Amino acid sequence: MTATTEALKAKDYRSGIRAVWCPGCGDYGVLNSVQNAFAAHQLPLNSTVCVSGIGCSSRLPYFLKTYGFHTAHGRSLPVAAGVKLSRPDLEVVVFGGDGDLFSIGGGHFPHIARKNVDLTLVMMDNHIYGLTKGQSSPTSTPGTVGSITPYGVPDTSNVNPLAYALTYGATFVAQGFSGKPKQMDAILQEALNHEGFSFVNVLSPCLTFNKVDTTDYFKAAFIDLPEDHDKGNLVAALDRAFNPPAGKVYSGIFFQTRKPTMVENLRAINKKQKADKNMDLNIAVDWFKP
Amino acid sequence: MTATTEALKAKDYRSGIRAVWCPGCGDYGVLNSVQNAFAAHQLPLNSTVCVSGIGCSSRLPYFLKTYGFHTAHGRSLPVAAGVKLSRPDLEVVVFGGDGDLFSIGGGHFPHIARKNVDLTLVMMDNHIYGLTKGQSSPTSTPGTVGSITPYGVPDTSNVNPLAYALTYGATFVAQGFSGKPKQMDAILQEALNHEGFSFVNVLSPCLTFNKVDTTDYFKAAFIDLPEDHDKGNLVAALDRAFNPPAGKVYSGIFFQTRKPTMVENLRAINKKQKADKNMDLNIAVDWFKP
Amino acid sequence: MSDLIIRIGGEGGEGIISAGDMIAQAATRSGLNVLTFKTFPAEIRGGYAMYQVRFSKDHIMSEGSGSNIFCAFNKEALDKNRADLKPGTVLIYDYPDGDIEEEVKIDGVHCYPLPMSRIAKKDLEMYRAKNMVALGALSYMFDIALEELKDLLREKFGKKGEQVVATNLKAVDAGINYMKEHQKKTDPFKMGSAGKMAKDVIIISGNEAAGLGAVLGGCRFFSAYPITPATEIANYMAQWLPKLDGTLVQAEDEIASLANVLGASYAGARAMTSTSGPGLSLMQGLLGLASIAELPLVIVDVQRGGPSTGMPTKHEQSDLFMACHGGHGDAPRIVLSPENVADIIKLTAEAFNLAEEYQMPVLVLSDGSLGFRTESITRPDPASFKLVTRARYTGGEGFRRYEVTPTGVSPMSQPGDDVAGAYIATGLEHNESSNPNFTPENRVKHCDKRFKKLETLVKNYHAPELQGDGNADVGVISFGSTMGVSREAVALARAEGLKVKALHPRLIWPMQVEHIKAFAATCKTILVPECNAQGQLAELMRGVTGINPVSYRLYDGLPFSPQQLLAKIKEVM
Amino acid sequence: MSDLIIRIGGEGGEGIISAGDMIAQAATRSGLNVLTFKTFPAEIRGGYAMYQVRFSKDHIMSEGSGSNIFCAFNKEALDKNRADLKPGTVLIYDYPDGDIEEEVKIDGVHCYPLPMSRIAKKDLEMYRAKNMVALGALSYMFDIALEELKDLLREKFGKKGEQVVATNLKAVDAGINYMKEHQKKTDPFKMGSAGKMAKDVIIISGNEAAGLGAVLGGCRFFSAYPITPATEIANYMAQWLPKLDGTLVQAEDEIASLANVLGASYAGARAMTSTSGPGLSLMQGLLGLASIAELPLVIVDVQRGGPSTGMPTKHEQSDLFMACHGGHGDAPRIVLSPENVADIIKLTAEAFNLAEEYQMPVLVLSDGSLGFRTESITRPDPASFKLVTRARYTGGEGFRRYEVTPTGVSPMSQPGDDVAGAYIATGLEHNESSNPNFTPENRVKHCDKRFKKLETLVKNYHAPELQGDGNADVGVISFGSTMGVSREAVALARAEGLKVKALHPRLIWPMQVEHIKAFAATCKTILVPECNAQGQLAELMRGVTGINPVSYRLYDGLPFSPQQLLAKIKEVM
Ligand SMILES: Cc1ncc(C[n+]2csc(CCOP(=O)(O)OP(=O)(O)O)c2C)c(N)n1
Ligand SMILES: Cc1ncc(C[n+]2csc(CCOP(=O)(O)OP(=O)(O)O)c2C)c(N)n1
Ligand code: SF4
Ligand code: SF4
Ligand SMILES: [Mg+2]
Ligand SMILES: [Mg+2]
Repeated sequence: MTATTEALKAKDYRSGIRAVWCPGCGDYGVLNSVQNAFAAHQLPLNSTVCVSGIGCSSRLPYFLKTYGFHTAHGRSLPVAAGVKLSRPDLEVVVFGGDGDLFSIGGGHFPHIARKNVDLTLVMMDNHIYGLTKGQSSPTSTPGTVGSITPYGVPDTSNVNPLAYALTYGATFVAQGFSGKPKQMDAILQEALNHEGFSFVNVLSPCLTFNKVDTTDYFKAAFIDLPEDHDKGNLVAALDRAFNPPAGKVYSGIFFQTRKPTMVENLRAINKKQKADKNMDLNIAVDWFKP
Repeated sequence: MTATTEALKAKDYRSGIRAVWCPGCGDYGVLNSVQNAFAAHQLPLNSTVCVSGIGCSSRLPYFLKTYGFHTAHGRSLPVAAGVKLSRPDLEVVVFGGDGDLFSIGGGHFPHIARKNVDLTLVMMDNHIYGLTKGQSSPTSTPGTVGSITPYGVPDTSNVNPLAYALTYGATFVAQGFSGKPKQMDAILQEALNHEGFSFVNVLSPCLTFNKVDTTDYFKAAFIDLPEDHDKGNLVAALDRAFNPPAGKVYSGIFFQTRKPTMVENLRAINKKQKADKNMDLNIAVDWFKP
Repeated sequence: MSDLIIRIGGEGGEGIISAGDMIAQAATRSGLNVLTFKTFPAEIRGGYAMYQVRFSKDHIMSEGSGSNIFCAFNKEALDKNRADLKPGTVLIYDYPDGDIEEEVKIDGVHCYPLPMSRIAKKDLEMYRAKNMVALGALSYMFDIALEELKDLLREKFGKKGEQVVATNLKAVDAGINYMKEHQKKTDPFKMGSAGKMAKDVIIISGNEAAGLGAVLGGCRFFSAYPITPATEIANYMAQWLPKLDGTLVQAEDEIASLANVLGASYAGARAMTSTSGPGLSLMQGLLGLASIAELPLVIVDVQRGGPSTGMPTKHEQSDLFMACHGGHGDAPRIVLSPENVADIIKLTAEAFNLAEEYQMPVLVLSDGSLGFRTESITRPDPASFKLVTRARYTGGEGFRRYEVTPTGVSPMSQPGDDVAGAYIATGLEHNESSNPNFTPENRVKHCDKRFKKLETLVKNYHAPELQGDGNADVGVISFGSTMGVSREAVALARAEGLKVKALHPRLIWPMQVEHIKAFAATCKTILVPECNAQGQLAELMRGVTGINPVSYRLYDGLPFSPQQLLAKIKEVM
Repeated sequence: MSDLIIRIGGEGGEGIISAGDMIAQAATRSGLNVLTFKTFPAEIRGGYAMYQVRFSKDHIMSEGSGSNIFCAFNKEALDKNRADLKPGTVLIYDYPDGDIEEEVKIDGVHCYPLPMSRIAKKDLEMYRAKNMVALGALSYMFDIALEELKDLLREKFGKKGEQVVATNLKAVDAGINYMKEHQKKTDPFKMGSAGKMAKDVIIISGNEAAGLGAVLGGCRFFSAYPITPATEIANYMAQWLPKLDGTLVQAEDEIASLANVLGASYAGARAMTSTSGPGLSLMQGLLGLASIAELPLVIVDVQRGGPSTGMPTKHEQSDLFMACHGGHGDAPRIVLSPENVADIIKLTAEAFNLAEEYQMPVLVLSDGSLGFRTESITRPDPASFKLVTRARYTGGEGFRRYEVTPTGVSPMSQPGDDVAGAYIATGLEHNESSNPNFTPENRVKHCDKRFKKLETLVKNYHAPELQGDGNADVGVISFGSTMGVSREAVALARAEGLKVKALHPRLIWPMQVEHIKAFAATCKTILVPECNAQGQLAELMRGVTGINPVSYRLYDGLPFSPQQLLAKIKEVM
């Protein structure tokens, strides 16, 4: 280990592995912003852990120099929770796709969010399953065509990731766009700053398989949240998530609040129980004396 | 089959099997209201299917005379969807507990709701795992004690079933209480009437294991939704779900809207494809001619 | 008298379980060994509940065969047990004025009516004390720990006030007095005291033992989802982990609980989950991830009647196939098989050492019989538990997380180590540096590396315990709680002069092929008794060793009895 | 020349796959048989892609051994295949002006440079046409379906306009002309026409075959979650089911998709899901529910490299243990093993009949080799597919859903039948009326009933196919695509006069023990080749039949080649 006091630059977070995404994939932009945000916070390379599921987006941790865990499809959040709750000293950041986090992994999201587990979750939302070559995802617009939905997605409505996260009790909820790097940098920095569970949905177009929700489409649709948006009001945030102006999508920080985190809650319990790593184990045995 | 034109009474829906719940369990009241609602709609015994997961509450289908499927823990909704989507002629009603539907089964709920699958879901919410003898559930109030949470549930917030269902896109969302049978009868009748996915959360106290959220507690807490509540406004419904008066819980119908159901959506696709049960299968084979 | 089995049966909720627990505890205090066996109703309320205690001055190996004394709290219990009331046994039953309507006469059975309901209701005006009346009668009639029982009552109910203590003592006395006054003892059963209790005895259930074993094995992270019959393990961990500054998570399902454990293990913790069959089925995919990412972790599976929801409260040993071979792909695992409660402590603690040493998932296969039973055992000494920890990265450039080594084991780094140790744990096939790599050569190299660890383990692991020696007509091999039954049956057979042996492996997967073959070479017939329908151990053993055992299967929700097994041994001789 | 193998390799995205598809289709039209083999890169973009076509005038049994002709689109492809360029083979490669920097000379290899990049870029001004240049060259040099290829081009690109057709034809001609002008053919390979295509030929991939088989087997409900390499099955079903007024669901995960299928089956549908290992792992719990609730359903598992995410695009046969024995408890299942694409159609259709007849889950174990390959096969006649439907409740009082019968099979009612047929399907152990019942007698009765169905099946199912006769030195038994390789290797061995036989079972679980034993009795050595690391079939076979085969395992992500297997046969002789 070479002790260095020099500031880490964005590029210092990049591993030697070449990113395997298609040319033009939105995920490149996310990777850049992540490096920028990490550098802004000077996250230590050796005590930051990037966790992901399976999907194009979930390959991101390989391209960073930090520790990481490329888990199984849909399981990034509970794995990350295991890392964080057993090692609160680590900074844990989670990456994944819309299918990974809201389809197969959709059962974990509410619980990690409502427990306010101290994680930063960055979702790369391309409204499609990229890695498996173009099936509709839960965030796909109803009616769009995917390989298993050749006559259009028959679902009445799709997942609204922001509204879901808000309802689940996430204490930081924001939306960015890979085509708006400055704003994304700022949002990711805030998210890393936040104590508790933070969720950042990044619209990150899939050039190869999503011919409907393209970069141009998002470019036209993205507008900033109104200046007077009240970040502390849950119902107002839900309203913004559900009811943007027709044909538009809001970006920015929808909601932020400070609540006890899971780490804090567990610490409080341990403290009350006079937690002692070196407790005499004879006590635990003698509890069974007849 | 004995053809009968006589009206079915509530008791005609009851099977010969003795309900196995503890004396005083809220689930008895739910069973009664279900029988009443079935009778009110004269649901045919032979084409109604009651589906459940695993838990005390999930035993309910045994006590009815209709067809039924007591599935696996957490899997009632996707099994029920399979029944309904393959056989739209059947009336399918789903029963389960707060653990079954929001813990292990929590990954299915959003998708069944947002697809607006034509099911009626009745959840018996006792804020506890009854069958496994008293662990805290996702709807347990933070801080309450359960067998695996002897020092209190460390979660920052708990599941708000109504808000979740609303956010998921359920087209009918209501809350009842086993101690208010009249209102519950009315709600269940409406729910059965509704075309699309309807969710009824019934607060159904567990006498044996939940010593905090008891019948008396709910009796005191339950208040009707204000007369002027707008059932057609999603954000207003969310506001009611999230922000009842301090110490109170609303009962009644929070939200109702008519949207195309999954059965309708799939039918539309089939129609466009000129669906024909007796299609000449040679066509499907010859598609592979070189 | 050195061995006595008392069974109490009645309606769930009548205090059967607490009465049984109490007499077991009192007996332990009096210096006796105890081993209990319970069956619960499937429903929360109502239904038949049964509690059996086996008492002995010697070491107890199993639930035993049938019972000597049956105490019927109601008619249903009597009916269910009538077939077991063999000549020479004793029946105590609630009569008159209970729901048993006639006096019971069974040829050769010593029948003592005891109006426990009436005494409780009328004399004591507290129906709940019925179980104490029965306890008094039992304790008195068979000379079991009467003083200890009264002491225990005083301690137990002390907190609830003098009044409660007095009522309960009165109930016990009422039971004693009724028997004294109305019944003449015609049976020969008399346990007697074993003198003084040894100083280092504890009384503990199999599930608690798994918790204690985990704590002694250094487990400090635990995540689980409730499930019968494993929940008590989580209850124990929940109580103690915070005191040890550990972490406990009640997860949203079993997939999440194993995922939590994987994360904690990656970050360096000794981590565990506990579950039963339905949960273990859900964990199969992530178990494969643990295998390929080479992460140490422990799972205790308390098997129950399957498949699907099956028979949640019943004993079975039908998860063995899944434990060894469940999940997709080729994924090495270690499966341990504890024989009794003391063994659970030992093996659960050992599981952590093996997990750490070989960097893979270790399953401890408990079962309904073991999980629910209580045993008096020698107090384990925490100081005797030595922790083996994973081979650790020690810093420096050029680190490769999955370096191929002669043992298959490579040093692990973890977050917080230096940057050169950083790697991405992954479920993809990877090269030594943990980067995805699917070339044929790399694939074979790393697959072999992972299975090499099993070879190393088999080489290093102690030989399975041998019971008996020389050449034998029958050699018994079994796993889990059936090992205890086998041990007893083989002891009985040998006492009869039969040439019978047994092998008691703790490491059930990977199989210790050489040891099993050597054992088999000394036996004319190998008999494999197990509590499942397919003969899972027999098939696996045939598959791996080529030995062709006689498979003996029981799958009615109950454990084998030693007599049942003895009869089979004689049959195959 | 009756058999030729051409391999094209290059960067994913250079049209390798479409070029391969086209020449396979054209060759089929010219009356040749084809069997293809592809490998994809693990990533979406970039990485090495390979497409191999085997052409023959005779029936093709496997991918074959190595290739005769290799066409390298770039340097990476050349490097990866250099070791396979044996004397006597042909190399066509992009030179000059591609990324291969020097002329290639390999002893004994016929090397033809072809500047495909340059021709496409410079002469045609359309880099994308590179693959067409190569196609023209290949078709011309080895006399494969040149006219059919041009016709196909016209049809394929016709919709895109005259211009596109013209450019592509020009590219093909450019390839032809370059070879004509610059290369002198030194190799002996010349496929030639097979005359006219038989009238009843189709060309279809293994995954499409599973879809077609399902449709022909009466499947009208399908639910799945996308997964490599099984997604194409769902794609096919998605396209056709609506036309047949069936129902298709893209579910939120594999658990949901199997749950959907269970519900549909309960309600009366012939229902199916398709997946690969990671999905099948998640389905284990619900598979047990299907077993105990006795619900017919079909799962096609296209196996890939495991465990965990493993090697998603690679071939493997490592889900056999899980298919037969995954999940908790004792749960009967049927597992079928197709040898080739035609077999997939037949067995997938048959799977529905077996599921209905025996009321249990039937798994069709496809694999990466089968799923991705394309074969020209005899067109299946829909009229020849007879549907067997479940035994149905016919009305009347006293119906018991799980009536114990001599075959184990009991009639099923379904919603919409009369009220007397109503029952609660359940994962709990139950009595004949489907009410929960955990008594020991009931348990044994119903567990036996469920396994009785497997006995009935084994009795009724046709004998496994035998290749060869008399006594043999080596008898080969394998499953899935390895059966095709075995068939070819055994044919080669027999052509050499060796005493070798093979057994090709379609029913892989339950095992047809008597047939296997009878076969083994005629062989000195049984050899079990399979594509997994543990020797899963060998272990199961040993476990169930007691026969001790030689296990031959390949787990590098590739299928066996017939020559590889032939060598092993000789080795164990
Ligand atoms: C259990 C399981 N089921 C299915 C898959 C196949 N699979 C891999 S990634 C993926 C979805 C990818 O979509 P998304 O999460 O949106 O990521 P993207 O590729 O779009 O970034 C699927 C279905 C798998 N790996 N494991
Ligand atoms: C896969 C699996 N995990 C765990 C269980 C154990 N289990 C049965 S019911 C239940 C929870 C019951 O709680 P709830 O759904 O709220 O129903 P209640 O009994 O309170 O009505 C659990 C954890 C199971 N049957 N299957
Ligand atoms: S397939 Fe789509 S999401 Fe995946 S790398 Fe390519 S552009 Fe990105
Ligand atoms: S345990 Fe609770 S939920 Fe279950 S039957 Fe008893 S009172 Fe009802
Ligand atoms: Mg996506
Ligand atoms: Mg509950």
